[in-house]
Amino acid sequence: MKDKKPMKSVFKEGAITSEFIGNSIYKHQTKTSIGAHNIFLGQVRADDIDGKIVSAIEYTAYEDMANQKFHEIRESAFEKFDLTCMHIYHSLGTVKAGEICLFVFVSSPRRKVVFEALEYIVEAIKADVPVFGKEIFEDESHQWKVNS
Amino acid sequence: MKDKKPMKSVFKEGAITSEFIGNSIYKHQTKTSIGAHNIFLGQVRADDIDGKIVSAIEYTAYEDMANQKFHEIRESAFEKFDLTCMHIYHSLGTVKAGEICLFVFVSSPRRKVVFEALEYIVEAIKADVPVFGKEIFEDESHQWKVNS
Amino acid sequence: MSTHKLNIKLLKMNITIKYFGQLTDITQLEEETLEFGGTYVYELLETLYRKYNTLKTKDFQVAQNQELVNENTKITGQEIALLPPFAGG
Amino acid sequence: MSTHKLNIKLLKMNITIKYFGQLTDITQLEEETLEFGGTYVYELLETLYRKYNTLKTKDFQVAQNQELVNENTKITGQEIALLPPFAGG
Repeated sequence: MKDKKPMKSVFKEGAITSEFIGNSIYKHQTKTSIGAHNIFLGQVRADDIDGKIVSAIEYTAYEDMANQKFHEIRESAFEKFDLTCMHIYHSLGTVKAGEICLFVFVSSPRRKVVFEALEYIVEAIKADVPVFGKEIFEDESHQWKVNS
Repeated sequence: MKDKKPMKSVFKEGAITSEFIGNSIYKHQTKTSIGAHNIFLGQVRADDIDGKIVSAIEYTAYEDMANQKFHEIRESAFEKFDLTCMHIYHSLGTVKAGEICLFVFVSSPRRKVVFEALEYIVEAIKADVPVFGKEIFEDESHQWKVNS
Repeated sequence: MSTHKLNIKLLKMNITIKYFGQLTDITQLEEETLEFGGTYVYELLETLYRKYNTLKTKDFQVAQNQELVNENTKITGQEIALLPPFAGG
Repeated sequence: MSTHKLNIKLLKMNITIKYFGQLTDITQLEEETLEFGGTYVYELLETLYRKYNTLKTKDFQVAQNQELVNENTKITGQEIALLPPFAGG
């Protein structure tokens, strides 16, 4: 059942749509050993920074290294937790405020596992994956986002 | 921004569809103060119990008390955590193996909050809400589910 | 009941009992209204155990007016529910 | 460079340097290939600081062949990347 595929890119050009997420959930309904799914979605905030409003984030990445890191996080999560499935998608390019830029989806027979696994994976992505975000303001000026 | 509505029923007849979940995610894209969503989905497992396979669960509830408990959980979660939104849906009636019977959706400006809040809410639902599940086997015999 | 004195008889009340989950396999009904002359939850349970022999072997909690109560709680409400282990989610 | 001896000159290598995020605001390019005659990461950085004055004021990590390294690591790889703070998710 474990769909540990060989390394593949987790990057998608532009925002991750709600249809894509819904469809991804739908595809798991044939996997009847799953009892619990946990999904994390990162959404671009229209932050107000010194009176200027963020209208979008432009994501870039050191893609080869990032895919390698995503792969390591994936392997390590499957080793630590009894997961049936795990999927990660991250946007590259422009994602507007309100749109989704990160989609992490874990599934397991039992709920305790998915809570632990999801938080582990999301924190590892934030800490270890070389992705960069340029916050574009409504006046087209920019600043560089830093994870907190 | 907090959409603390007056008490409403969280129950839905039958399974919760992936389209419903996708649409619910879509509706949050206008709320641009949100930076993180966390979603828990309970899915009916085709458990093998002494050689018999679960084909569906028939959910019933002490509805008035259950809605009151969901309301208390909701109030308490908004008090404990800095949530922008929170939605809970639980199935009543028949939900087949592979289908979704519980959908809990929390959103906040920050990710740490959603992890804590979601686990708190799901555990409280499992412990405090009078919902009952009749596991129907393929041969139409049954047994009563108990949360672990 | 005809042996009870009149003043006791006046204190009897009608209680709606709701049964859920596996308890309905025993009672074969989801709800019934009983005339109850006692004071405490445990007295009501004794009445029910006489009516449904195997009920006593089952694990359940009692709610009065939608709040969980224990066996020594006084019956004050009109609606009592017998709740087997929860299985939400 | 014309003052270096021949045997040093032969040890020079071509390194591709990749710049990301806010560092590209300084370098105005995402990638360049340099001839490098030193041994350690800190020597490469000194070369880059001479080329880009404000680079030194920025917070970044160095990756060699996609693994993070420190300033005292020997340069062995062909691809060096300068990575400002991550902002994934």
